[in-house]
Amino acid sequence: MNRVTQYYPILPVLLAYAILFIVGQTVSGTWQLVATLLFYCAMGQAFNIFLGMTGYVDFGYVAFMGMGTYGMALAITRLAHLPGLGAVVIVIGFGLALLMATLLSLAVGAVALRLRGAYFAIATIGVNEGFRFLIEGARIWNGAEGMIFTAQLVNIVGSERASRLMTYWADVMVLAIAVLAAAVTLFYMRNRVGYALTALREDEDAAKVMGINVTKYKIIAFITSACFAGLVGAASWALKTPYVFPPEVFEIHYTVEAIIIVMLGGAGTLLGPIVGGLIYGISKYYLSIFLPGLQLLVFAPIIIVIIVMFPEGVVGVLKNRTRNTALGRFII
Amino acid sequence: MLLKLDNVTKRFGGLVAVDHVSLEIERGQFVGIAGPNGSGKTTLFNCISGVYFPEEGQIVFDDIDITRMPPYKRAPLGIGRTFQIPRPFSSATVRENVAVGAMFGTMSGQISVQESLKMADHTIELVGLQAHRDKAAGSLTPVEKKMTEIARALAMKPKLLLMDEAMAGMHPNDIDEMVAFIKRIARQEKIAIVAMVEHIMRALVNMAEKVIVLHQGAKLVDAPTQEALADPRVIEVYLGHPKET
Amino acid sequence: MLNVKRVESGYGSMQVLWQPSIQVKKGSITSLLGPNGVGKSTLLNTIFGSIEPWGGEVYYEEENVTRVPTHKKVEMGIALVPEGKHLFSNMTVYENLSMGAYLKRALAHKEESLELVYTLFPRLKERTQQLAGSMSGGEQQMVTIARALMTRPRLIMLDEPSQGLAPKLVREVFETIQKMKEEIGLTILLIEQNAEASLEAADFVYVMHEGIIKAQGTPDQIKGSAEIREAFLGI
Amino acid sequence: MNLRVFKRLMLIVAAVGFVLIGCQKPESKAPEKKAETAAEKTAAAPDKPAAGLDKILIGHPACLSGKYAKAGEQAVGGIKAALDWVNNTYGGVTLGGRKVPLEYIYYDCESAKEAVTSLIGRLAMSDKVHVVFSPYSSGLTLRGAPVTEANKILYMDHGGASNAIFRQGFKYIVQTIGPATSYHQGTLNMIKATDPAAKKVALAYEDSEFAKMVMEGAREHARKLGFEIVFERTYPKGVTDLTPLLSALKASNPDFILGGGHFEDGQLFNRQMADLGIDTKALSLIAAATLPAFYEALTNMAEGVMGPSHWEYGVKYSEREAKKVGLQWIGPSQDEFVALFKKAVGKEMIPDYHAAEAAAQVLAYTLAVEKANSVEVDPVRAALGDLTFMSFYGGWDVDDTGMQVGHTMVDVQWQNGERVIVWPPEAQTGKPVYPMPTFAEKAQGKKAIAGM
Amino acid sequence: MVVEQMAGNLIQGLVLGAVYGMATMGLSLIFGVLKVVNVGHGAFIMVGAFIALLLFNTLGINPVLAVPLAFLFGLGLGLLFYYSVMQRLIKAPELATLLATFSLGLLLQEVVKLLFGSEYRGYNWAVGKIDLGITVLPMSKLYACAGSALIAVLLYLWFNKTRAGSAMRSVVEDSEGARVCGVNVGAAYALSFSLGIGLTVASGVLLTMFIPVGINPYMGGHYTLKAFVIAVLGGLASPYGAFFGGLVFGLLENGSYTLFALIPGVEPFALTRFFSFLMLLIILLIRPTGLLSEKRT
Repeated sequence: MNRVTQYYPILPVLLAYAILFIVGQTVSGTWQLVATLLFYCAMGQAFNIFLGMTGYVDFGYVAFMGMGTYGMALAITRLAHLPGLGAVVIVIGFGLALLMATLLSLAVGAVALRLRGAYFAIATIGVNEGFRFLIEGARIWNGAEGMIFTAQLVNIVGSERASRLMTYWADVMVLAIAVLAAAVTLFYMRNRVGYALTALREDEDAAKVMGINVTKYKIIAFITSACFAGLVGAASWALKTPYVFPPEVFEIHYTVEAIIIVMLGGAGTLLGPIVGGLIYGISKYYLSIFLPGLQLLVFAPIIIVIIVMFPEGVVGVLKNRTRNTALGRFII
Repeated sequence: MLLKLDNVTKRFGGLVAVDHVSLEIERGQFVGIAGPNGSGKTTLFNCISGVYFPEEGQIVFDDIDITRMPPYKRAPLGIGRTFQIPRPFSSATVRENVAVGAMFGTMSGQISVQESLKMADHTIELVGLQAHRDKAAGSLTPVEKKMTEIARALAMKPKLLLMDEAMAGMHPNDIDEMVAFIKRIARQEKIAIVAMVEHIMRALVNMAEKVIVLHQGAKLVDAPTQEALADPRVIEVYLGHPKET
Repeated sequence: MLNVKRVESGYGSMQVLWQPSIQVKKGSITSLLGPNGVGKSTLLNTIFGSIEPWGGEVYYEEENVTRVPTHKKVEMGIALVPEGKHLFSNMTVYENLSMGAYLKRALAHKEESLELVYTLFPRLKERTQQLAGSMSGGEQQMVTIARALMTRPRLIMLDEPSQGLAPKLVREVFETIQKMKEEIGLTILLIEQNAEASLEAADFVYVMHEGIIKAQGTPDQIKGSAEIREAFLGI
Repeated sequence: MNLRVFKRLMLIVAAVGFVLIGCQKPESKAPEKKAETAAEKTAAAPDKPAAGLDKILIGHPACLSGKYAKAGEQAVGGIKAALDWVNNTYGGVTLGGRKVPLEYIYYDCESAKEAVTSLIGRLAMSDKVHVVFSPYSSGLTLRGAPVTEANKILYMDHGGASNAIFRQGFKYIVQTIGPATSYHQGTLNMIKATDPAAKKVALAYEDSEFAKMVMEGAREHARKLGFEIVFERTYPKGVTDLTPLLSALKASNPDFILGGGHFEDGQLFNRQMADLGIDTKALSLIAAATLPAFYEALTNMAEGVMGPSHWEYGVKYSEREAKKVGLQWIGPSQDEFVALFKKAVGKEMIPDYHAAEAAAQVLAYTLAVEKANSVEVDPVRAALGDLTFMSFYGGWDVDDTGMQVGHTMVDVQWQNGERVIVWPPEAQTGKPVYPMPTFAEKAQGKKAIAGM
Repeated sequence: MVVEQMAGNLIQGLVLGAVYGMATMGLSLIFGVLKVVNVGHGAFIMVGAFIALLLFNTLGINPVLAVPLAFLFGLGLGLLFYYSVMQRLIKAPELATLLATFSLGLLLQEVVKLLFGSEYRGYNWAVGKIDLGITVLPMSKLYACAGSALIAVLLYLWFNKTRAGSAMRSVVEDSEGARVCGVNVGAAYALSFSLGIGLTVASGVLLTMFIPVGINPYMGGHYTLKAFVIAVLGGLASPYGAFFGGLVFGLLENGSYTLFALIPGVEPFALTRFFSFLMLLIILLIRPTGLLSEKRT
């Protein structure tokens, strides 16, 4: 395998996103659906870098998306009155989103990554909820009232462009984030980080005596994952829907959705989050259209059956089946 | 002197698992560590590879004091290890498994992925696993897993290889093969090998230059193999003398 | 009493037992010798049912019990003293012993059994209220054996009862095993590394190596034979 | 083993296949529709009546499951009931001299924002609806707004009460529900008029965007009327025990209490006041006290408790009332509406204000289309801006931003197990009971019955 | 004034804490034996609340009597879920069990919603109250508190004095040891799971005796999070630890309100929540086995 062929698996990823993009562009009425699917894929892609590659379950993951949302929201609300900044504010917003997600992930990592298993999961739930109530209780960033800032966004980029941003460019940004997350995932997989993470996921103690600094690599994965989550929050929440309410951006439900997406597709695989995101998003969409009000009733048993029957997920199974075939070079 | 333990003691609560053990291992030497279950062999191994830090004493490897060095820093110095029940990274291929050893465990420490894979291929050939190179390690037979683990350790280019019950769980027919192989590799790569065994088996006798016998955490005998086997204390530990108190 | 025919078993995909067969006669002490890691414990656990057999059969009192669940086997009078004690450390000695008399048949004779184990192990009687986890290794081993006796077994399988014990205690354990056979009339299957002691105690001996039975015979036949020396010392 | 894996794989493939097939069907339909409506579009130019249009489509990403399921179910029922009336009693919307029926397309947004945009996208582009009704809550309403704006579709808001929605510069959003800041004005007016001696008011609201806006409005109005605010605190969403807050509130010894947020905390508020024996002359809770389930859950403890409501069964809005104030009247009478609602939901369920405001919105849209004689967004939006009318729901009028200003809220009080409208005087179905009985008296079975 | 309020709040907190503790015992029991975190915990509490509501409102059955009925119902539900789902996941990675229990909870919520709708409901079981001067306690709360304490004691006795209980305890201590004593370990797993669910469902009834309103299919979520904190306070694997954890939590939650309320410009209620999660993190860092757990050798 040479330097080029080892990056072949990015091709099906790019193909999947390209098809999604083209469908959204050409088939009328599907762009917003595609946007939602992209959101699920991006969220899965970002989460997979930590959950899939290390095997640690972070139940407070949504907090990083919340941080990203706040980062963008703060940039827009605090800088809207400055003249001449224009779209630079958005760039600053992304920067702030990254910064805040990184800071939170460092704090959480320092505390929670010492724990394993159920204790880690519960600790991360604690961080998420605790942080939300700190924001509400101490009235940080407007407390529970949150911020509504469509008007400021219009102020900054103009009303036509703001509208285009909210309904189109924000989704394209999510697409870019998803592709970037996939690329980083593959890059990690092909480099020391990926090898180290595979080793520590499979057997943390054995990995240690192989010379792997497990803490360092866990934190690398954690921060990378958090950064992408922050970007997803900034684009898909703060820009697509210019408001932020703490109970919504810390809603634990999103963490669960991310876990389901990763599990459905196959934890630790490159293509998994896309497949998982598509299956999850599309089936939810059509269930909500054909069986309005009953979709969760249908969905819950499906999840249970899948967990019991296919613990490796769709791509996991596919990967094992196609290993050492021509197709297998593209699927990881 | 490659490895030197000086009065190493490790306690768990009130239990003294390793009791003031001192020993020395030369470069390229093949040493057997024997002792019944619970005699402290595994704990001693864990102190050398860094899973535990001893309460007392000092461990010097290659003139570096490693007593309180975290395990991931010891590996690149040249300490490799295999486990009693093989613990390969099951979802990764054999090649990836071995490459991990080269990537993180070698002395230079910063070997690129490509180079590691090349080294892995070389090591895989050495241990004769070519046919299984791209299989997931989890799907191998126990012997193949064991070999994968050994290859992974060898790829670390260790100066010292700690082998934990290398032969346990193997079919008798495979053992001779394995013994011959380890012997050849050790000589070829100039690796000091410390093999931990419950009992001084034929396999060990054929290989080891010296044997260290542990009993209840303390060193009982440290002598060339034949001498150690003839030692009455060893026979007592293994066969026991109920009349003696 | 116990007839094990060509069983196969292991962990995950690793086969440990390669069809060993053994027989245990009623009222005898049968000893299974061999270095650690050769599958002795696996054999006991397979007989008992903690590990599922992959193949072969186990007969107990002429009945095929290969796939009978463990709690039924205990009810039928098979007891196991597992390696590594497996005591209930946060329970008192008395509670541990009571757990031995968990099944109905044993519960009906709890007082009798208690009296019996207190005569066998007088030290336990003094320490009924002590937490099992706080006792010394030798005492813990006593509790484990006593707890097994509380199940009122007819066949008792002991997995390295002398492991990690001082020589003096080892002797005590073997004395107890003798007593169990002679005074209570138990059938005993014993795993030991301590060859000398178990050769002295046993009526019949199997030597196990790498998952198969390498040699078998009376202690006299085995003692000093080439097989056992090879198995233990490689010479 | 391998066979099993293979079978599983096939199962997954089959499942994915199904999903994709399901995906295919509606999509392949879309282009046809597109062509169809493109033709309509030219036909439906402002001054030329839409000759080819055979139905007017209302789209709605309803909250039928998730946390707003209750409000969503009510809204869907209300819309269906109003549709029934427009199509069958009213004969359809008069457009270009023809009577065109309304059609209602709704999907379940699961009370989740991701679904809101994708479903509005579908409604706007595939289903080509002429108007989108917002989902419940201010957040979800805001989430949908950019999409409807970008597609230039009218967005009618019957579920998002936040005033902030209308400060964002959206062009096509029009509100039917009243803005949050006006919720407690009526209560304060009533107390001012009934009991000039009452001075001390305690405010205790949920810590959420909506409830805080209500509190802001209440605080301002209270100051204006000269009340003294002796206690002002919030509690977080999803609270399960209010005891600590109520103990502190009790210590401030207020004459009356205004508060609430959502339904669950309102019930809890009243219940724990009873448990702690906190008696005041009046208690008014937003969003909870006016719903039948409130009394069902609390029984006698709810006697005398008040709540502001957009609409209540029993309001006196009628054709005659409309004439009196010189407003156009449209829609079913209140009793007709209740009957239509029950028919629509298919069970014995009393409509609440969620249903009424959604229904009123259908009526507003009907009138606006007739007035504009078009379904094009700009003329209809302009018509809505000028429109004032009265229905069983009450008055309807919006300001330039689209915010509702013509609808006055009523104050309801539980009297002898019935909801009695006690304020404003012109809508009264009974006199207020003031002060309300103490909890001790209520525990003895005393009811709040207006004495003469 | 503040002191009086504080005292009143603490009394209320203690009473509530007992119910919280009881509502967490099932979670701890299941984790202790199966090492599974029941993420759907709150949904089972909700089922209990509905049982209390329906029995009271339709048949007029006193909630005190509903407790054992709910317990039995929970046992059945637990057995059903154990043998249909959990048994297959005992050795599966954490992720699978977390997701499975979450989905079971989701399923319950949706089924209850389908059957009874998503209305917020309540019932009114009037049995008087006592005025302590500094605060007022309705008798129903006291019954709930007493009931919780009683159940905790019964569970303790069951664990320590009965055969089945001691079998369960032995499985928690050492499942291999239990096996050689003749304990049917598989059955013990099933029993502990269903017992945990039974306790949780029963605690739902007790919670409605404390707060008889706001009963709704989605009410459980808040209790799940609280139960996690309480379980960690008491040592994740110990049911009695959970009970005392509940008492501590109730005191902290109510006590800290009075203190936070003294700080100007903040929302004290939200801060009490923050405080409890902060506690959780601190405990996890310092002593993951719980504040009250004995040190194990």
